Amino acid sequence: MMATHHVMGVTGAYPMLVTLWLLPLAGAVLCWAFGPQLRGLAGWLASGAIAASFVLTVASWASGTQSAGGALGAHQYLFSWMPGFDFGLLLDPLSLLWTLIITGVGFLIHFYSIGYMHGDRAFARFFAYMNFFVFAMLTLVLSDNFAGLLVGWGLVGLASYFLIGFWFERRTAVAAARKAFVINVAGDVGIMFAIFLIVANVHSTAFGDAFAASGTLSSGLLFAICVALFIGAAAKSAQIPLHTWLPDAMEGPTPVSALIHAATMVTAGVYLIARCAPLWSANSDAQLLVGTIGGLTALVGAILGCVQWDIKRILAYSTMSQIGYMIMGVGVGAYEGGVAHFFTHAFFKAQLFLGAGIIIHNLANEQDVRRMGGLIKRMPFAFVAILTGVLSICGTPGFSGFFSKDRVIYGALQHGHPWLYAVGILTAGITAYYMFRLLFITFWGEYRGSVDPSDLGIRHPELSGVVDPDAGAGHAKEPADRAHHAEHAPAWIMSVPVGILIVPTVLIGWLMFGGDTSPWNGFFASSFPSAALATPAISELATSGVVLLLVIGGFGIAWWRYGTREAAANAVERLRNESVRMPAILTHLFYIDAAIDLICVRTSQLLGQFFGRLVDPLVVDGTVREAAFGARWLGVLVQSLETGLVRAYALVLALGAACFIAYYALAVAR
Amino acid sequence: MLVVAIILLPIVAGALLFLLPRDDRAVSRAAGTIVAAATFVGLLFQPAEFSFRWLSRPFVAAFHFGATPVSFWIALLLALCTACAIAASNVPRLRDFTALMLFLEGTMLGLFLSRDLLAFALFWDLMLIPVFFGLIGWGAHPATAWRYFIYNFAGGLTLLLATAAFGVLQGSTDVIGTTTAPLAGAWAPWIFAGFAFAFLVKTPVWPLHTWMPLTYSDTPSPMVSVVAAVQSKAGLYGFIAIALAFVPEYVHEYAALLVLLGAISLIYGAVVALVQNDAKRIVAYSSLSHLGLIVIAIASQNSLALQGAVVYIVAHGLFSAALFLTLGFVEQREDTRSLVRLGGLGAANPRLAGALCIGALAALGLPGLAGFVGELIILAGVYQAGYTWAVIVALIAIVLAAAYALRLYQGIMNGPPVEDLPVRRDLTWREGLALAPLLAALVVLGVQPHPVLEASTASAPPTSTVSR
Amino acid sequence: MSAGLTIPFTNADWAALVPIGIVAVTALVVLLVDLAARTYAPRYLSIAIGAAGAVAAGVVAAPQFGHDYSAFFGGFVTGGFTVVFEEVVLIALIGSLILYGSIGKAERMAGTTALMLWSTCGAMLMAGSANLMTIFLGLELLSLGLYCLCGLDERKTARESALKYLILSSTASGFLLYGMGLLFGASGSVMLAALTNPALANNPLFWTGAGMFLIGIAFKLALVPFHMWAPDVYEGAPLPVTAYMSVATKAATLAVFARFMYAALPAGSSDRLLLPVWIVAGLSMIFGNVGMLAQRDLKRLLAYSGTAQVGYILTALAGGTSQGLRYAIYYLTAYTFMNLGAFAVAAAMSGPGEEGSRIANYQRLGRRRPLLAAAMTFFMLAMAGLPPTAGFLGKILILSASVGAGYVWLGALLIVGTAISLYAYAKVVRAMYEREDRHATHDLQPFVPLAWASVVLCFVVVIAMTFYPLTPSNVLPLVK
Amino acid sequence: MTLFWVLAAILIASAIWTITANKAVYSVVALLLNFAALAVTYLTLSAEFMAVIQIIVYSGAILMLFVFVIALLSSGVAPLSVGPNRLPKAVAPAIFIVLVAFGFLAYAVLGATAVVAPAAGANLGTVGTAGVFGSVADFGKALFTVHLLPFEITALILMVAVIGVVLLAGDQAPYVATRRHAERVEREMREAILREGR
Amino acid sequence: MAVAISNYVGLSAVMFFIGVAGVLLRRNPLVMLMSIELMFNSANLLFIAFARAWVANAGQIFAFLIITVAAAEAAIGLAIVVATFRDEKNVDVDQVRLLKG
Repeated sequence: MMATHHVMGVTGAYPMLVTLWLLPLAGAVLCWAFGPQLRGLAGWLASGAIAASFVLTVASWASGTQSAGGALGAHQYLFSWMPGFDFGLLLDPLSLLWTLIITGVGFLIHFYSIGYMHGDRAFARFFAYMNFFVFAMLTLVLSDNFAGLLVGWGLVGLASYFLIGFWFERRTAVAAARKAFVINVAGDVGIMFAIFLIVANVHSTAFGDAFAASGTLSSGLLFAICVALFIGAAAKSAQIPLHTWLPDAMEGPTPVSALIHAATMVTAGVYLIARCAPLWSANSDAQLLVGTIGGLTALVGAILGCVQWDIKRILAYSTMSQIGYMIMGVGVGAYEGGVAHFFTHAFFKAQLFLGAGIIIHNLANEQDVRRMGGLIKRMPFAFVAILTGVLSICGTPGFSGFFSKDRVIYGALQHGHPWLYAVGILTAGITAYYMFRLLFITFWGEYRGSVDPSDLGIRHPELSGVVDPDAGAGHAKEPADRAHHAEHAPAWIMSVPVGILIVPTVLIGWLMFGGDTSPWNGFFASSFPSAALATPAISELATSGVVLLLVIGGFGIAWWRYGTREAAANAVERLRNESVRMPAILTHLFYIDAAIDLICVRTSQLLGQFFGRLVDPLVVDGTVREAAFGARWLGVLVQSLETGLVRAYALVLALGAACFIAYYALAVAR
Repeated sequence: MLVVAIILLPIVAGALLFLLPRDDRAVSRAAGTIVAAATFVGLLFQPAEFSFRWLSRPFVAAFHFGATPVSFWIALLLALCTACAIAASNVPRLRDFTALMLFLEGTMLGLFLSRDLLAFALFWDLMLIPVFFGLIGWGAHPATAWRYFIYNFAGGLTLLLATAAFGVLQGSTDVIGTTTAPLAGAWAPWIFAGFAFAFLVKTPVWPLHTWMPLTYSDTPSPMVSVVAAVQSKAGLYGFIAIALAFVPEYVHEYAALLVLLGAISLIYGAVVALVQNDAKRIVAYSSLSHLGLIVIAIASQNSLALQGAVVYIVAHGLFSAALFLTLGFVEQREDTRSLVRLGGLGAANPRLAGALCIGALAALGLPGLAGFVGELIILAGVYQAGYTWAVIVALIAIVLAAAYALRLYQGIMNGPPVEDLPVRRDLTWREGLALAPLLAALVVLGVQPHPVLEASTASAPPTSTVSR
Repeated sequence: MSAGLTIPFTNADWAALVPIGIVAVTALVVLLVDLAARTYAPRYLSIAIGAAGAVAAGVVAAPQFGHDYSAFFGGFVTGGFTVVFEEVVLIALIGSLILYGSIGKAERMAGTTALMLWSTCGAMLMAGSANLMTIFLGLELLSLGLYCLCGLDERKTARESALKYLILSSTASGFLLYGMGLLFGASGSVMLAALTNPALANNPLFWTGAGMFLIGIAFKLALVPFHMWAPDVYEGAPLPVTAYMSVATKAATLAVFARFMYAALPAGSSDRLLLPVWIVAGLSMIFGNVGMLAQRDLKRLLAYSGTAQVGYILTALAGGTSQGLRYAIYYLTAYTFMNLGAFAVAAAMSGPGEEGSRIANYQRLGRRRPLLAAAMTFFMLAMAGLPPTAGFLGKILILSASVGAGYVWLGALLIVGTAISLYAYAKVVRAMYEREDRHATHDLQPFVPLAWASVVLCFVVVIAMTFYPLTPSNVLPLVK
Repeated sequence: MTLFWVLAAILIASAIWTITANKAVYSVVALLLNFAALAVTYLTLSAEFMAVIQIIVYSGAILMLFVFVIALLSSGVAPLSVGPNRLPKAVAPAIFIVLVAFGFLAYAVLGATAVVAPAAGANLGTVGTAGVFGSVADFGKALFTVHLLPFEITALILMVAVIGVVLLAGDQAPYVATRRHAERVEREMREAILREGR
Repeated sequence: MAVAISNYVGLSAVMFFIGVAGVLLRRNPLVMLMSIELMFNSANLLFIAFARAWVANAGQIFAFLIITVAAAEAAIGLAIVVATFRDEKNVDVDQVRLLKG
């Protein structure tokens, strides 16, 4: 064990920190235990817990956090399993950022859910899970060591599992939940392996110890640690090739998608890499790997986003793509940029999802954009919400996404990755295309809800991304008993959070204005290792211009295909043609799902059948049974010698006697 | 003297149960639960050692009882599991069954608390008998009883041979928990082999495991919850308390083989559990997998791994007991264990679903529950000891564990309700209370396993982190 | 004529024979009382007298423990070794008499009792004899009594068993006798002590003589391949006789073998000389246990069991250590009680005209007679060597002896054999506790308290021996 | 020397005849011849008392028993019959085993007899002379002194034989358990006699 | 003494194994008993021969006792044979096989 511990933050007693961490847990336990008694109050209780957490976060940062000896943040020691496995809470700028999003955006989504989930049979259970998720996520980001991080890591996976499979009577939801969980466990074991590497070399799981020792570790080891950590990050943040669970995760209620699968949990990978910045900064191989995968994910997510019909799946692929940006940013070393994109994305993506949730809610759970159309008149508020979100995600100048995304793209160039830079720019254009596609199909033209699905090309539900063919034609998925309660919810409950979110969606990016001198960079000054950067040939402004051009291009194509008056008039036919003529490689999502299924799932099932049905009973047990059978057979043989004939007995006796005599005649030493 | 009382109490109480009327159910169940709980409380008092000379020739042997730090936890686990299992049991001829359960507890307490190798061997064989009768009287197929009995008895015999040889060579078997000089000489490897065979059969480890799925699926749930949870730990405890203490060189010498067997069990059990349709068999094969991990931990002879092993021994006991009890409730309600037939019970039985869920999550090593602690620390230690490949195999198995544990849980509780399954009431208070201590202990140990982690450092002599 | 003939014996010589004399005279008393009072006497009178005589003999013999004396020029040696085996034989006698009193025919009570007593005299003589003549005569006295006892039943199978026993046993006696002849030829003396002459170590006469002598011994011990008679004879003979035979013959013959092995071999020759015996013991442990697997009759099963158990005892003796002898005696004692206990339960299962030895008849005994079933289970598990019985401790001791003496391969065979045996023993147990019965079961007759007492006694002893394992430590010096 | 070979020939021939004779009676006759020859052989070995006993006990008593039993079982004049042979293939193995065993025994023993040497100063004399080795007096003296115990045991053996045979044979005797039973049997018998008489 | 003891030993061995062969080959229980008597007699011959060789009358006495035992054994054996075959058609040990595995 190391004698000295490197603690990040200032160690002390921070009761507020502990309280804000445990409040959601208390809310979860209360909602779970007294759900039947609380009924509708559960939503208010849960939201209240999160709100209190948010307030405490702000308060504890403002009042309790100290800065001493180069360490900024609050560190609260909790308990120890054994030397090297000490647990504590750490609230430093990085974790503060996440905590604010988790509790802040989390509160809004909780509040929204009171309306969205109104009347659901398991209303209280939903909020128990949601609160539990917040607790788990707080555990993840507040932990001061890898083991605690892993605990949170696993628990958010669990919460995600529960919420994806919230409507567990639907086979698709159950399958999606399991898929998400198993892939996330695959990520967990990556982090576990990293922990083994760290423990074996540093004899501690504390971040401080690990980072302090990062200089002494060999580069190969460092690379191994980073790769192992990144497996966890990739699974959690839906990076290629572990992304396949994210679109399926849209089986969960929409607020869940907004909170977990857009704003917070899926960005845990970004957090992890940002948290382990000292490790990445010390190993350029890891940076290249992670940056490349992030860029690739951004591109692939965007491409796949262009071919989806389910409104939540489009948003899911966009999430994947945007996280790809973030990972690319933190991967290549542009930590502030990646983190900034997380920050803005949390707002605008929550905004988008909540807006989509209003649509889904109002259309009795219709999620297929082909069966929407013309909603601009029916739901102007939703249009505004989604429009601001789309503008932000596309990087319209002035909107928050513009600042953060450009920082990521330019960061790639700054850190010497021109190819990633190019990919980032390209992706931005594609993003504009598919987001405006979503907008136009949904809100332009005439309402198509009464058109026969087959006329819209909805013939093969699996082509629209529905996991399970049993589930029917891809609509009316949510249980009926909840649907007809829906109208009883007051509309303002769902509108208010969306309305509040519009503000940061539009404005929050200005925090990052000003490059290195921005308040954003100032806040994170002590959090990330600084690297001496060469000045690239292309300036940041030029980059923004190029990006803007491509975004306009993407918008133009979307307009040309879906937005023009002609397109709106022929929407039904055009959508059908697009559905039917879509290339197989795109409808099958580059066959990544199929490949994973074949390589991992089918193979292990096949092995299981082989061992379980053949090897175990026939070979392993067969040997034992043959031995037992042999003994019994010998028993029958011995018994069959007992013929009852005295002469036969005498013969055996004589045989034995002859053997004896032979031995004694021969063995005597003469 | 208290320690003897703790061992004898269940046995005597079990015999006294026969004084009750044959068809009595409530009283015998209550009495059994109270007796088992009393042993639990008694153990908490950390009873002093007790010794009574048994043999002077051919070697010194004594009825020497007393908890070592490791066995203390296993004994506590045993008492807890037995109390819960008896409280949960609802089988025909309950009086006789409860008596058998108490015999089982008494014999196993004797095993774990004995400080003498010969007494250990004695209880080793003795603890097979109640299970044998349980299988004969309550199991589905009598053949299983044979399989169980003879397979394990064969192990018991090699243990006996090894014990005799040990006694002859060392002059005394009154050694568990002491720091006797390790065995040396030509016989030592054979003695090690005798011990190892017995322990590996009992654990079990591939390819000696084939008695186990049958036994675990056929034995009535309350009994199998104790057998799977605690009896299977006898072998592992033997490795820790006997093999590591007295033949450490050979554990080291054959470590690669042991690790290999453990790793095969680990992955094999996980893969096979993935495709089983009998719910209890899934748990059975998962046990093969989980215990393989502990075998690896022990074979690695790394102090960190050993600490983790003790936690995992307790954790596996808790969650496998909970799982088997819950599956017993399911089977009792729906008259089937087949995942093909079951489904959608969660809607009508939230408490049952919750219990099964926690059990399954602990089995798949969810962080925050006790199983995770064990896995994490074991593998950290195993990695330190240099068996990187085994660590990777174990990590793959953890992913597979997630798959089969969820398949188990979802297959029973999730999905649309199955039409032809009878609708029965959710967990009763009695059943819920029987499960609660196990689940609570899983959470508590998952958060703070410190006292259990300390156990092996307090007792295990080989603290040398052998690095290859 | 009688001038030169003085009887050269002192009181000590005669005193050595007192236990045997008591038993022999008791037999006469039994017959005479029966003759005089058959019509009026209670049913159990013969048994009572016989058992009393046996107890008296046991009590009288006990003080001879520790008093070595070679009476009648070595014809009979008293001392711990002799006494232990005598007591074992007497216990077998008493147990069997009780069983006979429980289920035997009243009209044969006296004759059977007398013959058993006289057979016991033979067995006791074998236990004490250090002289080929007395060995042979003791053996024949034992055997002749047993031939008759086997046939004393109206069942045809009883007479068949007597015939088979007679023919095969006499043949084996022929081998034994021929071997004795060769031994006499080698040493010029009938004294066992004369065989220790080192000059004999390379004498073919001695070797072949020992070989043929051991053939006879192996036959009496029913070792594979000389065991073929045992299942048939055990099955056919009346149950109490089987119980008696299974213990007394083995104990007495083991005494002879042990004395031969420990006190009658030239130094250094025993390993090679006795190798076939150890091989045969190993075979017995395997095939004796394997043979049990397919049996459907308890007595046949116990016959094979006995074969295997003797193999275990010989495993203890292998190597010729003093510990080994001690543990062999321990196991023999344990076996005596386990075996008698099992037979006592079987006796309880006997119905009118039916000996309760078909395993099928034990179906559901666990429900019909739970205590009886529990007792049977206990004895079966004890024979299998499960704790907490003397069988378990006995196996440990035997293993330690064989390991200590370097005969690990025998220990390993013991392990293998025991593993196999468990299946067979547990088969009986399983039959008793199975839930549904597949065979019609016969009515059980009430079981007399005395027999119950013997069951309980066996139970208690087998348990007690586990926890207080008294192995007579000073036996060995008395062998010579 | 010649006498020995003659005797040996007779002994072997009669032994073979004993085991090969078709009828049990012939076997008895052959055995009688064998025993007689054996008695003579004993004489050549200074065992005069044993020679006498051999004739008296063996030939005179034991073989007579055999004859009686043959007569008893033959139910008059019909010979003892046998059923089907259930071990027809055992002859060759049996003979082979016996020959092998004999071969090994002979190989071991015949090469070894030279070891045996008469004790020095042995009191050997003409057979039939008093006081020499093997004479009745010499024999009796040893029997009643050194070997008294075995001799006494034979008494027990004979007792067992007597009682055992009585019990075996008396199997079919009417059994009288109690006095009341005895009286009933007696009454029934009397009535039966009376009925017969009428 | 003209004839070597080994001759007598050989002779007795021949007789002994003829007796053994009789037991193995014959089915008539009476002949089997006679074969056993042959075996006993061969042993007697051995004892007496060795008694002569060693000039030790223990051998003769042993033989004497063997004769006694043989007599008792013959008596009991014959009684058993009679009891067994009294009601049988054939006097043949092959026909007596109620007892078998």
